[in-house]
Amino acid sequence: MLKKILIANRGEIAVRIIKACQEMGIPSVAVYSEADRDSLHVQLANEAVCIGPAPAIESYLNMGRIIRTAHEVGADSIHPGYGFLAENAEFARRCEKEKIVFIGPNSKALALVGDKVRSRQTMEKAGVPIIPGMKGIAKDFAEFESEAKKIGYPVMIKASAGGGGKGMRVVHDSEELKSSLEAGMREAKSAFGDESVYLEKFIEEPRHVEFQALADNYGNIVHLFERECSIQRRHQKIVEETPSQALDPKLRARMGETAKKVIKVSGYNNAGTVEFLLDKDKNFYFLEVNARLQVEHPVTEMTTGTDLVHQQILIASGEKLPFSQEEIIQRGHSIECRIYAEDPNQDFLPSSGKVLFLQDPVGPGVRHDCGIYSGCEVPIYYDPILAKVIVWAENRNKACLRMINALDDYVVLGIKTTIHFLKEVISHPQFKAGNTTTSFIKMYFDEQEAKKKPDENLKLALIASAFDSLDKTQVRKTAEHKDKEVFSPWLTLGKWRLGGKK
Amino acid sequence: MLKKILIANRGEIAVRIIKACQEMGIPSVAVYSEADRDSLHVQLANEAVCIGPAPAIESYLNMGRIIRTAHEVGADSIHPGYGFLAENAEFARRCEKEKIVFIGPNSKALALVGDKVRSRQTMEKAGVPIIPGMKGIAKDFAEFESEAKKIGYPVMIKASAGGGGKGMRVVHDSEELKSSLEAGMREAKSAFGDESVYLEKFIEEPRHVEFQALADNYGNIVHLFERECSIQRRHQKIVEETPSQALDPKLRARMGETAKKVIKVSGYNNAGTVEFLLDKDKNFYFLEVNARLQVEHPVTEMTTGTDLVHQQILIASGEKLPFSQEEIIQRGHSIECRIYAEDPNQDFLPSSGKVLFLQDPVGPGVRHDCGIYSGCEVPIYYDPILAKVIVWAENRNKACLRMINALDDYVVLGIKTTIHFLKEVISHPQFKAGNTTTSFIKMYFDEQEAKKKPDENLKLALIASAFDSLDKTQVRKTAEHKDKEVFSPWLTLGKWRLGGKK
Amino acid sequence: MEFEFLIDNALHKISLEKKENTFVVSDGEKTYEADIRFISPNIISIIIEGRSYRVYFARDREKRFLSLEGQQFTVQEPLEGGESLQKDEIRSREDELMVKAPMPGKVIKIDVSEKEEVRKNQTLAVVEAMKMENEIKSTIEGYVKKIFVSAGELVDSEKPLIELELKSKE
Amino acid sequence: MEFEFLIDNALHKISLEKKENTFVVSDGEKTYEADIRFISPNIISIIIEGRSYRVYFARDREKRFLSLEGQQFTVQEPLEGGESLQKDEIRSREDELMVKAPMPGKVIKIDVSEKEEVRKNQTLAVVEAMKMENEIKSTIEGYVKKIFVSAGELVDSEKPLIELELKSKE
Repeated sequence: MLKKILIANRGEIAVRIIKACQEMGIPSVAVYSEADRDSLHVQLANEAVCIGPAPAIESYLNMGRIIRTAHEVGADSIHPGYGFLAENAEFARRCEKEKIVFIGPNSKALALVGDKVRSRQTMEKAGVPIIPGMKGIAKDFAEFESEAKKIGYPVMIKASAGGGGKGMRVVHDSEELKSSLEAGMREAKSAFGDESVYLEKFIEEPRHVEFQALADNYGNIVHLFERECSIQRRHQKIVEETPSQALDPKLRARMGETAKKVIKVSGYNNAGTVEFLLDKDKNFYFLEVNARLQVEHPVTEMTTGTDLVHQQILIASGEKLPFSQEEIIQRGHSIECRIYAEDPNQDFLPSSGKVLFLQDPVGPGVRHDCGIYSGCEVPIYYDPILAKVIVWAENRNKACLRMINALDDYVVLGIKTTIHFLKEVISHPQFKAGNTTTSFIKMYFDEQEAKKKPDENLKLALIASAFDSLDKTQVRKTAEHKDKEVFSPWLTLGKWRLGGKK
Repeated sequence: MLKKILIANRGEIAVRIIKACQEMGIPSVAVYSEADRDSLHVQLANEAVCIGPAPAIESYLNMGRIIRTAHEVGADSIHPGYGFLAENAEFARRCEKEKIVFIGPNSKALALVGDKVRSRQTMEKAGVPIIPGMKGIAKDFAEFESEAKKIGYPVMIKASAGGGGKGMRVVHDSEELKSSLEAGMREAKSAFGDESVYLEKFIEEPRHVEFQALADNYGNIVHLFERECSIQRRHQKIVEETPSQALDPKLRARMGETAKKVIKVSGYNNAGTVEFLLDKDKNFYFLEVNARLQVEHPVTEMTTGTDLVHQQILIASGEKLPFSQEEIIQRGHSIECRIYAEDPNQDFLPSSGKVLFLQDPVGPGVRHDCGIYSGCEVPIYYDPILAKVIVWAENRNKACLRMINALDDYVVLGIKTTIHFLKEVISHPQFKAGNTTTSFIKMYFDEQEAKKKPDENLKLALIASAFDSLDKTQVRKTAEHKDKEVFSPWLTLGKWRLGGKK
Repeated sequence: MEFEFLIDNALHKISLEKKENTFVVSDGEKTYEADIRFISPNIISIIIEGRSYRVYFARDREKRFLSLEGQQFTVQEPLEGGESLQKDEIRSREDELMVKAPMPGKVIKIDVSEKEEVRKNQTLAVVEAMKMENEIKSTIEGYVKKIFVSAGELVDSEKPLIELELKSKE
Repeated sequence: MEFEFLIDNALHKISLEKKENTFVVSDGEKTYEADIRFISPNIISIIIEGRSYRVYFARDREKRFLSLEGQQFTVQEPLEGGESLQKDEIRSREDELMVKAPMPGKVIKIDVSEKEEVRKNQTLAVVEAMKMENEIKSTIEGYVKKIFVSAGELVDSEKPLIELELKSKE
């Protein structure tokens, strides 16, 4: 078993991995940038080491520094989480060279699946269905232009190295191509340290269906069924669920087997996700392998009863898979909502600042993977994901109702978040009907305006504000008396407590 | 479907039921005593009505007042939770008469199973194995004395009306009998409003294994497997789990069928639990039917994927059971720990007062059913249960590790709780080995003393205290400056935030 | 006591008086009793005619943030003498000409130069925060009067980036 | 600065000095640097030599409640001049004679009367709280000197219930 794990990440996913380490009795080491001294992962890990200034390129993307730190603290392994170095084959290679276990796929497989162009070629050869698109990296703009014409507009720009929507742009005509390419390349560079992008046919209103796979170091491969991640904004998922409403058992089995084939021909090990686009006619196309733990992994955990981070660590420790394909069974329905620090009323503009108050959603079947706390600062430097709410229930309808309630119970004051917006998504009749496509937000929420708030709630907000003002006035008058009351435990029996009227 | 549910309870179970109502879209009405104005259930329900002074007898046990309130607010149903009026047949009868749906068994079945003596007779007749004990209610002390002699010491005093350990006493010889009977009757009176008690053979070191059952109004009955609740103090459960380590599939099936038979011959409907004692030789004896939602119901929910409160409401609404026995499958392992406001180092003396700070346990597979919050008061009037931590994991070993971590993450400051004690129970080698009997706490924790705290933690506590003193000193000096800093969001960029060194 | 608050730039009035252990609320339409308490520093519990509300609450300088039933309100006290509303109108006209950073972030590039003519919806600059690039677009037809920042600079929210002038001004 | 604290009646000393952005701790044995911060009003984060600790913290009058790694500490500042320890000894002798309520609750019954002789472990009174009856027992052999409460009375923690006197005193 691994002896000590350094977690080369931050936020909710670092916290998630620390929890798994604690449960497995493995010491965890947090690394942090200067902007993250007060972050939750720093407080929860057994050890914490500052690895540089706030910009990710100088800290969370600083491979040399991270590997050196692993040696210094005696960590025999690194969990990269998602984003940052998670899918960086160079980093995996350096870990291998330095005899540090990279908790993820081997660097060769990572290089292959990370190179979207080469992996498309591999899959095409293996008979896996793929989306029409570029077969290689463009030399110059002219080549992009001619490729785009060949594929036919609309085309999609995608980062070779990336995932998670970073660097992705839809281009509707040749006029837009240049500026979109530039923006996409800049974003790709900033997110992954690699500016290469490629083009592919843009499939309209598809569903995004992916299969979770686990592969040990001995060639055993299982899939843990699908996740549907069609609800997206800025090409980035915000709601995920499993099972998908679009699959029947036959299609599910076919796609699952295809996913395992993709993992096999890639020589892939550890946890990975095979992404497909599913078009209106239920044709599916291989998109890419997400060679990491996914943001949305919890919905798979909730329905299959498997802990994917535990499994990642076990596989990296050289254990064999503890189950066969037949033993993995889906139960009930699970939905995840991603809580971003963004303002849905202002085109999802990021919102950094201080979280004045956080109220966690709780209750049966509600899980909250969270990287923030009351009083923390959300810095401008990193991805705006704050937390995830995951619900499980016996069926999809109950899961929706549970999610709506969980989002109602969830309060973040001080910064803008997607909480209320997500509630409107889940409550939408088209969502309830299962009509989820990647155009969902565009189709139903494009003209998202600050909705008029019901008069009753407005009135209550006014009453509460007036009460606070009144209270402040009176506190000032009797400050000392109040102070004592606020901090005193119930050491004296008295007043109404003893059965008398208030 | 029911239209509006009044919840005749308080604390964590009221909160639990409110959550179910919210998910099912049914308005909920909280009732509260004068000591509970600030309680969580009052804040979370849609409506809240004060029903009397702090002592339960004048509020939560005041049947007339509660039924009147239901009529006043237009509630068509009452959920009694556990304790208080939950197993009061008179209350169920009055609800029936007043055309209010009592969310629990019909009053006739409730009267039967609630009368421990009569239900023993019924079960004996039906061929259900029972513990040797009194066959009727004693006229006077002399009769108790002779019955005790007949059964043979040690004997157990039990409340006819009760459950949950209230009024229960073990009597080892005739000398103890009188004072124990008196105390048991007083406790029974105070807890259930009925002082009748009876005697039964005390089985040494048994396991306490119970089966959850659901019965609709049309004679359909299923069981949802067992819970083992052997870990007790003061004859009250503090740790529950499922599956039980003592059952094999054959015994499980046999006990499950017996449980269904008990429900059937009682004419019982809605959710109920059939309690058995399992002796060292794996003989099981029917103990009683707990005619209510149990404190420990979540472990069944976690492993069977069923929401028992939803099912209670559906059954009470006249729905048929949505599953057959074959469709109910146990998956993984679940453990519950009850968090009481008690001092384990002082013989579990109750500890009321102000909760200065609460940190919820969170994480994958961790559920927290909670009735308190930071800043709330824990009054002296009611049961000291504050909350429950429930974990689910793939197997028992992982569930134990998860529970230990969850308890480590769980902080209540200001009052004494059982959190740390429970961690020691779950960590105990005998618990890990599955050697759980009702004598567990007595055997391994009788000489529970304040353990010496590791020097490192003591040192850290000193450092934190010194830091606080230093901070206070400095805050006083620069009070105004500080105040601004504490409440200011990040409106200005400055200091180290901008990539510079701290 | 009478209170005035601004919510979404609209002025609202409410009156609250303490009366023994409850409060009397007058909202202009109705007068009723309310049982109101601070449950903890960030939670206010209100019971009105048997209906229970839990209002989450945080204060930050002159702003109050409230949330109930999943809805958020930002409540401010009005500036003296109802000035605020008028001010807001002026400000919104000014805002069109003074292009400001919509959030704290880093200026990635400036797409225009001083004196340059700009069309409506033309991209003026790109600001990045939390890994997302945001194009700052012109809402008017006109000219670039002044540029206050350069690429690579870190900017705070509301920081002026570019000043425009209207075409009609010529 | 030097600090003295009482934990479980034992006196502990510690020294803490601010040094730029860290603190220098001397615990009598060693001196080391510590990065210490209030993360929120109830959480203190401490990093010492790369090891990270999250200490939960609440203050209540003169008492501090702390929790770390699941362990709880109640920390008090000592009374002047180390008096406290001596006081505690006196108090514990007094405690045996002055029987007090162990927790807030209701007196259910008094099992003895004034002047009555009592054995060790004899039940003197029953106090109920949170539905549990707790028997208050004598820790000495002696006589009942005075009874301060009667059945049905609500009592606070530490409220004197019964005063005893030692048998040897006769």
